[in-house]
Amino acid sequence: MAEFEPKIIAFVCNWCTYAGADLTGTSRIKYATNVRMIRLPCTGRIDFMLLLKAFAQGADGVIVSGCHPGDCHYTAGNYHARRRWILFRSLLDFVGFDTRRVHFAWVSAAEGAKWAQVVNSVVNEVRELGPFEDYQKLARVGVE
Amino acid sequence: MSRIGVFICHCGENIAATVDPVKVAETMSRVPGVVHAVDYKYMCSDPGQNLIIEAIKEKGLTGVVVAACSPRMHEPTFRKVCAESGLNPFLCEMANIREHCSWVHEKSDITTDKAIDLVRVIVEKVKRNAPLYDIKVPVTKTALVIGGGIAGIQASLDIANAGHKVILVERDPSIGGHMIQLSETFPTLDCSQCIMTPRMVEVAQHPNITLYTYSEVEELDGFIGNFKVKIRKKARSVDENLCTGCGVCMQKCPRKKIPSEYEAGMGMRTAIYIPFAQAVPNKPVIDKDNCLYYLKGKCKICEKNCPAEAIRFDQEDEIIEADVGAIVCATGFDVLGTDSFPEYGYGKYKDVITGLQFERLASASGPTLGEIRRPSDGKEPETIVFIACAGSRDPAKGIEYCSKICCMYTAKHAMLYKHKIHHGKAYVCYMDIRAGGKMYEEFVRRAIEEDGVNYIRGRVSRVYEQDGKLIVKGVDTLLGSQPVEIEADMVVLATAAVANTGAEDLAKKLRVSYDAYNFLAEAHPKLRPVETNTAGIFLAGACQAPKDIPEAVAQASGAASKVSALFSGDELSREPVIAVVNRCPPPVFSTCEGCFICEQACPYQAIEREEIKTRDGKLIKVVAKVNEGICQGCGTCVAVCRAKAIDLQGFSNEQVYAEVMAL
Amino acid sequence: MDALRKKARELLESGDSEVIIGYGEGSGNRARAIFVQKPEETERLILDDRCEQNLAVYLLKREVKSLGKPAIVARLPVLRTILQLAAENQLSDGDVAVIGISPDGELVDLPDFKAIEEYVDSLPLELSPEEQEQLEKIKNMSIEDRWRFWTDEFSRCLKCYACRASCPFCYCSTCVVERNIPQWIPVAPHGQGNLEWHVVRAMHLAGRCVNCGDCARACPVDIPLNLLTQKLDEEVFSNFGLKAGTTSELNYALSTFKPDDQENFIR
Amino acid sequence: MAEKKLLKKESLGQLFEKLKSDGRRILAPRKKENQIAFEEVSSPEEIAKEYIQTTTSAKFTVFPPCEELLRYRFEDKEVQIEDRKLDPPPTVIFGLRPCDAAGFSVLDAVFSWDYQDAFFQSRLEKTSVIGMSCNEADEYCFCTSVGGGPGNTKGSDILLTRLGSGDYLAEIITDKGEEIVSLAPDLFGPAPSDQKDEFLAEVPVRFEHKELTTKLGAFFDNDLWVEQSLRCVGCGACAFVCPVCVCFDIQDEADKNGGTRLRCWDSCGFSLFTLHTSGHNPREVQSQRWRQRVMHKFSYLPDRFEIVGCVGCGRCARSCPADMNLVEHLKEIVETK
Repeated sequence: MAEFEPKIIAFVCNWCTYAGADLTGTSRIKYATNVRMIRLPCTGRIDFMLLLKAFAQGADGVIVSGCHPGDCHYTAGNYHARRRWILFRSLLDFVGFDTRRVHFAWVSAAEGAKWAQVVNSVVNEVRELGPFEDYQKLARVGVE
Repeated sequence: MSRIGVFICHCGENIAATVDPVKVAETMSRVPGVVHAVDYKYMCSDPGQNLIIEAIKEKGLTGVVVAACSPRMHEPTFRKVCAESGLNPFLCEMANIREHCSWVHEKSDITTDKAIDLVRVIVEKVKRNAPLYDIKVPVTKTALVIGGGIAGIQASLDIANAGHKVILVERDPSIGGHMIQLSETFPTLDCSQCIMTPRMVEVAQHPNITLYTYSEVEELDGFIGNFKVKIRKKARSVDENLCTGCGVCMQKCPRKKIPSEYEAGMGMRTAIYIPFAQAVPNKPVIDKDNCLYYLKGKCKICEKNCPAEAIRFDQEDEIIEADVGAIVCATGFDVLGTDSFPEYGYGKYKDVITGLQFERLASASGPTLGEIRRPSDGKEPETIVFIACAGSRDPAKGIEYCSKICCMYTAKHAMLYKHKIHHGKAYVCYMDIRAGGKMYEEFVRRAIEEDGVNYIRGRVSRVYEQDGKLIVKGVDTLLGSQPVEIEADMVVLATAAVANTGAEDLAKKLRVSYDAYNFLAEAHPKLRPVETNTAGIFLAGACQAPKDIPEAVAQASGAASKVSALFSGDELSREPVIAVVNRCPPPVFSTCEGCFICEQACPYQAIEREEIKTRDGKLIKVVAKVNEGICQGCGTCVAVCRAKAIDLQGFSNEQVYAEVMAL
Repeated sequence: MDALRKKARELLESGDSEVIIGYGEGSGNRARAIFVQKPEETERLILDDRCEQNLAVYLLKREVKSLGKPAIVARLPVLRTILQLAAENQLSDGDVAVIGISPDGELVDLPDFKAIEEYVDSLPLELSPEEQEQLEKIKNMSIEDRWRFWTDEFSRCLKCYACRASCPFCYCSTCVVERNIPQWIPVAPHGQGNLEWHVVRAMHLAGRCVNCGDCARACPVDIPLNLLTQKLDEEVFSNFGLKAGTTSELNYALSTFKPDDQENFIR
Repeated sequence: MAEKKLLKKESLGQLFEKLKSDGRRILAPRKKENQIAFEEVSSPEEIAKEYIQTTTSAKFTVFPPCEELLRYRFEDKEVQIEDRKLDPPPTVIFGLRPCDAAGFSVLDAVFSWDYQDAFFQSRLEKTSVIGMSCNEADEYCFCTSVGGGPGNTKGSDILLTRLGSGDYLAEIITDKGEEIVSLAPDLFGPAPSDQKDEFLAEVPVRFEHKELTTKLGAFFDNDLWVEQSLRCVGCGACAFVCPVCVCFDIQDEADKNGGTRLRCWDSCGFSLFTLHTSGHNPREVQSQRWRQRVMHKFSYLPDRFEIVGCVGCGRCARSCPADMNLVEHLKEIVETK
């Protein structure tokens, strides 16, 4: 059977990472097809529940990416986001959720190459972990 | 039920080479809610745009999805097309199948499948898009300029000359700031006062400028276009309308030994005083802390002698309220005093002075009428040492930044000294020479080569007095760090430029952010250097960071043009991508519980408080309210709202959720 | 206990308070919340180790509010709850008279938020050794064991929301789980619905929970929910140096930041 | 009159074997930390020894907390519906208390009234109950006040009563019971002489439920509801541990391809219970929801089905985070002048 291809959902900010990914395109840098990007104004807007929904929806891995500290288009959104992720990650880990499936990055509008590299490495790491059935299976547990 | 039209662009071969647009269109046509799905070679071309226009009309589309390049590229184009066809532009979105798909993947079914996913995501979003309308905010076309230094003056004049009203507020009795204290200015060595005073007069006489000196901003309310400011006009104890500025009061005042602020302590003034001859306005103030009447309850000599009977000991502070649409903050900087340098004698050596003090000594209008004389005994210094980076670039002093102007003015000082005392010896102890700027490097070289100033690279460890001389101990790092010892008659410290006193309080009043050194923070270090985070408040000059005159002036003009642009219309129009707090039927009214965590999280202070009341005015609950004029639409509030009571138009919870569920 | 009754009586007689929210004898040798409105009924008030429920939950309850100005019997968790609720704009100074109770059961006079802040400041806020031990036990499990442990615990969850109802910080009139456009959290009590519910709830309490333990006590199927909030409280303190319920001014971990917050996990 | 037999304690194991080989799963009270719940067991040793009541009832066997009703798929722009096939596993509930057993008939009354609920009925039909009389009770028990009793046979197919010897007096009540006996006739000996009542717990009658029902007729607007429910925090614990609460809520869980329709337990304790789309809620405050709970069980159900919506198991009080004690409050109502 064919090698498992992970499904990766990325939540990115409009001003840095989305633009960075545009640059990846204009620079014609090739990367893995596994990622599906969802554009938001700012990492500050990214509700942690979205990540849960991504996994519920069958994602094997998630990427959250935005502007580097100090570069936020809205000056502080990414700082707020960073605190949110610090707590959310530790909580996920505490309930036994493998945080190697949740990746955070700062990718600026100038870092087209970094975006490709982030996607590729995440895809490879998650491919190693295999499909995230644990989470999807839960939706049936307790349903008679 | 939505009626979505999907338009797949080939972008010539850019997309079609790796993605199969026909398959994408065909798949989309089977998605519930999609009533029209076509592909075309160039959607952005006129015929392409016509496809959209026709479909909107014929199929009565409720939403348009253009799958092509990045929305950052063509979203405005296609939204305009929709608007022209009578469809609200915010019902149109783009799926990025070029930069995020066809250009980054090889030709394959997988690539096409990804394109399909990307389009479906946007289709599901657009199904939940709501028509949005630009936000109009009325604008009061009066600007408040805080600070009457060169930056504030420049900004005021530019705005006023653009035909708008300006209120200029200056804390001191006269405008002019630090620039009016300077003797000559680098790199041209033209006299500061000669170029400054005409500007000051122009301000005073300009019909569009209302000048409040000896005044401070007390309180600020409101938001861009609609600020309300309270200005405290401190009592001068002099009736400005009657006073002719004759100066008799000053001659008669018994208190004559008060260190003059204008002279940076190098000269003295009286208790009732006009800071300097060319002051604007040329009217005295009584310094209550030093006036005998205010201290002891008797004297009033000035009152007796004033021919205009303008003295008013009972005058009180006045609070002036004004509506302004924009604010330029030009509160400038200050310099460290010599007393913050233990290694250079804590300021107890009279002949160790700051650069600013040297300016006064060198100035024709200064206490020595421009002759360089030691404060201690009035002798001409035979040997003078200038120490650069006094405090600057020195973590030990808590100042890690470069004060930027010192290299240049130190070179200027050394030059002025040599021009006045030809036989004298001038040394400059420096760390690095930073002479970036038009004619700057040349200027420094002139000091060294033509005027024979000795530049010694190395830090000065100590300055101490020894039989009438100031011993300057340091090293010359260019000569293998060999110790250097100079017997000087006078030492000038290029002390660090620091944030002005009260900068922090002002920042809090204006609700603008400031950095670790209390310099006011720009909205973006590169792209929005004259704006602050608070819409409608701009920065000019050294209140943002140390700057020389041309930079301060340039930034002032920049800020002024931002203000003029803001004032160009009667209303300012903003993208409606902003947060909104929900409303729902009684008894809940809004799921907002008024915890105001969003208020703390908002980077723009855009969250206000709103009372929900019954018809008979009984308070039901206090909820958050987003100020449309201020909100920038980052959505941080949305993520911190537990009750999901606040949502972001254009990126609503429902939309983003649907996007995820489409994958 | 007599001091408590005396104080309560005074408050009612003086009219300073119209209802005392306190503890009384319940069933099965349990203590229960009682609402004393008549001075002579203050004799019903009790105070002992069984009095654990976080009474602050009633301060925001509509029917209780309608009884008039309240006084509340407040041990440390209740005191911290009051401060946190104040920080979140749910209580104002003077809304409630506080009958402070020290850890050893003595009455403490706490006239205003300021006094409560100072008093709370003087008490240790760490977890008890037992709590810490239990927390460490989970932390030391392998990640697989933790997953098994929690999915098994959550599998008992009936979504009765006793955890939410007994928590004074779950004061939303419409809880996120009840928002159905979109339906963020599955309403159904299946594995995913339960996990997401408890994860989201814990996140919503991060930096706000004062560790009163009522969520766990209330749970009819004994899910140790307080472990989740305890873990987050630990993170909030170690990362940001903040503790909930220590000040009446809002200083919430997730609406503030430091430019140098850790980011070793970010690429 | 039910047939009486003796079931020796050592024969239980064999009985379980027989039941399993007949393809039935056996659910019995199992202890885990301080929780006792009905779970599948394979031998009597796994069954909790001393207990008065399980925390949650056995209601879930016939009315699961979360039950799939149907699935649907989006095909092109059509919706394809896929009905649920019903074949619940044959189940024996062992050690069910008489109160819980009686609860099944209340559920049946509701689910098999005007609309025949196939989901419930198919499960009930496949379920047999081997009840266990109560040797002891606690202050929360009040079965005798609602027409039941510690040895009540209602709802059990076989009722066991543990005798001094540790052996069991088995009363074979229904055909389903006979069926079980017929799987292993030799395990059931001739009835002993012991008087069943001697081994039953004392459960004093706390109030007259008929009197209560009459009283409630005119009690709707009484202030007592507010007084009693002041400490109620408004959770659903009481309803979710109750063996007879039947309220449910329909939920669809869907994504782009289709979805599942689920039936989930609901509780009158929740603020969203009976909230209208308009925002109006006929039961806006907790006291009204508490009133609904009591009225439903002790007034509406009796009026409609001549059945009390409560079997006196006392679980709601044991589980209540705020110590809302049903029997105490019911007494209070009866005694109100």
